[in-house]
Amino acid sequence: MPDTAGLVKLPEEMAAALATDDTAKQPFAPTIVAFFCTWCTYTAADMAGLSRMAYSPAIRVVRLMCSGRLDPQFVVAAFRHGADGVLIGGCHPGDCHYQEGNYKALRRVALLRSLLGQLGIEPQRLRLEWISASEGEKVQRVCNEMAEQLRELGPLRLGSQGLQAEQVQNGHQEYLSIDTHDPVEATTP
Amino acid sequence: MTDYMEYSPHVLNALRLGGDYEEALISRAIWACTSCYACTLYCPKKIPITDAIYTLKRAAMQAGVYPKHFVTPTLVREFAHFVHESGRNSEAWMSIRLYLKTRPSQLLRYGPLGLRLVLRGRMSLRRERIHRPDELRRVLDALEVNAGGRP
Amino acid sequence: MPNAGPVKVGVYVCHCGLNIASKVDVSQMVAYAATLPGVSVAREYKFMCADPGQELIQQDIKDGLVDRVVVASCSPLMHEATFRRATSAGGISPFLFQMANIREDVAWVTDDRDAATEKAKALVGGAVRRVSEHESFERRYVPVHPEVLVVGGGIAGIHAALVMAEAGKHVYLVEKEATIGGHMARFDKTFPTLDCSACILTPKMSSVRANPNITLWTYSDVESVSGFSGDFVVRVRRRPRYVNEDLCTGCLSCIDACIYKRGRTDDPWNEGLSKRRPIYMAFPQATPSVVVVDPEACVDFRTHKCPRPCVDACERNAMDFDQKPRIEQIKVGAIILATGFHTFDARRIPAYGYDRYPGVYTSLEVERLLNASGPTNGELVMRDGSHPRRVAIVHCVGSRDANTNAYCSRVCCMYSLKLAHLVRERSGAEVTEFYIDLRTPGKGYEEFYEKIQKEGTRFVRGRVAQVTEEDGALVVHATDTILGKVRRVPVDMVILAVGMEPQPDAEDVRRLFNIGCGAEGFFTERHPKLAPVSTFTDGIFLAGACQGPKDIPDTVAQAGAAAAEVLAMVDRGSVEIEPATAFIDAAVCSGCRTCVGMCPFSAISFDAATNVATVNEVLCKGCGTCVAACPSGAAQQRLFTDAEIFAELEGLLYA
Amino acid sequence: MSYAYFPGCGSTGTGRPYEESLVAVFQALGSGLDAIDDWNCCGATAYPTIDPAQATALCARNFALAERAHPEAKQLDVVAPCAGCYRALLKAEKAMAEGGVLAERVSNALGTAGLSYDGRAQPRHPLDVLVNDIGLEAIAAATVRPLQGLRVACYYGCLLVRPYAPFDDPYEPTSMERLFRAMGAEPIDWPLRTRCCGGSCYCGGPIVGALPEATLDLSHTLLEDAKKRGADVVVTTCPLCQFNLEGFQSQMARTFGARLDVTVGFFSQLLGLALGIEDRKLGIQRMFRWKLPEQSPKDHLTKESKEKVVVDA
Repeated sequence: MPDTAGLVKLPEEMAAALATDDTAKQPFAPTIVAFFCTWCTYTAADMAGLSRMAYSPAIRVVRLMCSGRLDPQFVVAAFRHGADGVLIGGCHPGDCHYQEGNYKALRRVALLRSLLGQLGIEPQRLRLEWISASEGEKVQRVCNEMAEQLRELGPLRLGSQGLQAEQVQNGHQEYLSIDTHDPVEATTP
Repeated sequence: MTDYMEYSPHVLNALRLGGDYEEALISRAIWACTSCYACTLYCPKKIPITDAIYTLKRAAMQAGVYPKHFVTPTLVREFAHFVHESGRNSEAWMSIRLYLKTRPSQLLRYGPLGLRLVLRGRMSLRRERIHRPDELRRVLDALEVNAGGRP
Repeated sequence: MPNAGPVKVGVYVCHCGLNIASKVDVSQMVAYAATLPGVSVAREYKFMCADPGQELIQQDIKDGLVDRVVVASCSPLMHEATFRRATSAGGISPFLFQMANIREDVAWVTDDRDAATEKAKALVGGAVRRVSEHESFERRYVPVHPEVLVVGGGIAGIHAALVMAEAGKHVYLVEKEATIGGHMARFDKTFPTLDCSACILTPKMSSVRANPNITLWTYSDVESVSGFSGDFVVRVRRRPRYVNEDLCTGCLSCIDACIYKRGRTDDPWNEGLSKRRPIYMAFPQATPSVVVVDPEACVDFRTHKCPRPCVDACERNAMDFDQKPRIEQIKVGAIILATGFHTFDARRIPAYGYDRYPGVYTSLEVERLLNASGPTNGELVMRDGSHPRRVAIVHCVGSRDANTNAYCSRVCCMYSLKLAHLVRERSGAEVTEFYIDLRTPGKGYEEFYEKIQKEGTRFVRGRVAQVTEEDGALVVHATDTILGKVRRVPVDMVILAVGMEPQPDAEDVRRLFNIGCGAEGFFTERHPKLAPVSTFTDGIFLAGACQGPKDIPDTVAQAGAAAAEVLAMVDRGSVEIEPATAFIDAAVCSGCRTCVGMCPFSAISFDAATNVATVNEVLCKGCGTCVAACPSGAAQQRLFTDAEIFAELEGLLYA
Repeated sequence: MSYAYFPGCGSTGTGRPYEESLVAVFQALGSGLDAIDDWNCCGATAYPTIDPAQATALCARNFALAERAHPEAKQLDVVAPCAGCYRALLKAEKAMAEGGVLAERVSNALGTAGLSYDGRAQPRHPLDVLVNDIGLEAIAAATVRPLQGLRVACYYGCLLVRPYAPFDDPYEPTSMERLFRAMGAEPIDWPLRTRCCGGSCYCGGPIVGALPEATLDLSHTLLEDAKKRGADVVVTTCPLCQFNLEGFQSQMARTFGARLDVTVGFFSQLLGLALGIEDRKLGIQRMFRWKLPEQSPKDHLTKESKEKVVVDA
């Protein structure tokens, strides 16, 4: 069904009948740390702002020069400090301002995800997206989607041991052991 | 078809933009729409005009503000009634009932044409129905807005 | 390096008029900021970017109240430089500053006021913690190479090159076609003044040729670009034209001598309305005035059996069938991209019948028909040899259409009015314009529209749905939205006012120069209002329609602006290099060399003697990927150290 | 191969010759049509006016029944000959594939009757199947009575290509032209071929359009133009269009003057003739008027023209 809701004003009772039932109170408001590269995704977020594309207040943006700067420890730290999710935004494959930083981010995130899985952190809590400078609308969509998913998933509850420094360091070593010069398929996981 | 509408599709849209929703609701233009989707296809702004007209028709029927001499709302009701009851629509029966309800005089005028169809085996006087109309009814009734069909 | 003594952070929250204040409770934020550890001063002001706002910062620093600055306002992409300057003017390092973006990231994208205030507090918390970790260092500069590259020889590239050459700078002008001039050289008249396009353009073209400060390379492409602002290294590939450019005088006796006395292939200069011979010059005023051999059409390239009368005919011995592509490598300080546009392919709207009905033309084809040096010497003759009596001009073909291009191409209304005038003047035909809206914003434009109306051109307000052929005539179908009626207008000729699109290779060019494109494919300027000719890559500037549809006056104005930006940069003599470069703490480096392979710019070298890696900070562009990879934490990025980012995270999440 | 088949309510009435000819043509080309057991009305263009969810559910039940009959099939083509049904089914299929509130409600409603639609069943129009599955070469090869020189006006009407056109260009469709050219005919250039006939496609309710005078006007414009462009026959893909264009010609004569006397049939009937199927099996005797010009050469394709056909295809 194409969206005709904005096209004609429905009589109130009809509109009420058709409206989705989202009035139920959602007690949990997630917090998402978003690492955005300055050239593409951060600029896109500025664009979203300029176009007044409202999105979930769950998002807290940390600006990096490049998604390739993303140290996996940042993600771990974000979770440890109470983030419910981490979003990483970089340039589309082939568009990196620094040639291939986004590919490096892709590999790091892939590895990190398996590590987080071992710690019982659901894969939906870590998301990588390619968002170009002109895709303000995608920032809005991705942020809202992720906030919604995390709302359903509930708050992050780390096990009693939490994220121990040792595990973090192990993960870091594991990541270093991969050959980052392998060509990797340029897709968003 | 726009020649037969007092408002062409873009005027219907202009009414919306100007906030004159009710004027569009009582127009005969929405009932003249044959839902051929030409406006939707040619619209450079991809406005789903045809579907919007469907919405208008629906709202007009609910509000009971459609032009009374127009056959379309009756046709729509009759059609839905047939389908709801028997799962299929029977051309002949529906035409006859419709003429009796709206324009009995026209029945005589089109009678000969109907007869020609019957003679050529192209109009069945049998009432078509499916084997499990109750099954279909259950599905349709579950979607009745006022019948707890909400998820 | 740890900072001596406790930090004194000043937090300045900007109202940005009502932009921020209407969505964020600024007073509550200020009260909150004052409670954060390390914060010595927290203030609010209506416009922090205005002088009084900046002075607040400077005064607090001078008064010794503050030694770190956090401004919570707009995006750092907007005003980071402004506030760094203010911080520096106060007397401390400009880098002891951090911005919290509570406008684009909060006020403009959050519906709920309470949620917005909470989010803004978190961002300020992050910035305060982060700035406490900042360290001071000096700005660094590199010299600017004084030579300049202009890519594209249309009116934008020509104008920019001339302005800079006249200022004494050496300019390389690279054009992919065999002649400069671009689209403008193919028009007959220009709106709204109706002055002759050639008369105003060709003098500029010959100035390019004559100016000793301009090196003109036509029939050439930029192959690679490396380096950075102030010091780019560019490789240009010069395709063989099989004629020695230095010897050819443009006498054209070779063309007269060619064994093919008539054209063999479609002439793109005339939009395929005429044929081109294997050896040709696009038009009489082509610049440089040098012929070109088309190897696809020249029989000698296939059979090697041509008697080559062209070679005999050339008194200067300029023919050179053995010419090979040549690569030129140059160093330039700045680059202006003026790569122009492409017209919309009318075949993409089959309902308009282009390429099916011979009477349907694009506007560019009609420009050529009306041009005195075009295929019909300026006479309006159709493909079948007839003269049209009734002409329809269809506006917005490939513009303002969600199925093709949603944007307005800006020039079509005006050139359609111009074509209506020219068609009437040349042929006496009756002209009807079919338009959605007539957009005439420009000096003398609305007056021009009125003039055309008075001349007797007809106007129908309605987008054309379809062009059909009935009884040998073309019929234009449109709903007249003023009358609310469908009109079916029979005509002999339909002119499709095709819109402007990015060049088909814009994506490749964009990647080559490492700049951005909008969704529609035009190059993105750094800021739509305040940096309209800059790009996000320092040292690369934009001019003309490669940045978006625009007409000749706007193109020339923008080319002048781009030239001025380049001149300012070159005359300054140096540019600040990216401050956020990486460095390696030799004391911590374990010599594992992970970073060396990581660097995309080969900026890291390894010294076997000391067993440590070092970063060449001039080559480093500041992506930080080596820092993310360093296992020992020896590699760090200025302004993005691990400590700074961890601190920001803590501040963000414990706020 | 055999296709699931959605006959539509018109198949027992005005559309009877359409169904007869289609079944015969598919059989001649080695394909079968298996009607969905206990299929129900698609809802046509009337039901969306009542309720879009119920309209979707009507179609979805047919898909669910088809899928239940073929649990093993990965993808299930449901052939719907009536352009109106085809469009309604397409619309429902898209709405269900899109997900969202409406799709969820419809799925739940189907569930109350023990039905489910998982998206395997997809509507196809027989024209699409003939041109793109069976292929023009196979059809040209099976042609025994070529339509040499026959000037065919291919009428697509509205709903076959609007608003969705999964197998052709919505502005300039060419499938039927290619099909008939492959059989030796000469389709005319006819810009009005996607113009609405005014039938106000309330499937099965032909003589009861909202504005009879408008319907007559639109249909007349179409036929007059086709005739002017030299059409020998108009072929359609929709029972309502066909009836509308064929059944009211005497009334057009009364309203607009001259008698048009245009033969209007189903595309499948003409195709059947070319494949050598006898008239009765194609329901020709059920038509009000059926007059095709004498063809020459009448018999078989010459070697030369057969080659040409393949090239054209």
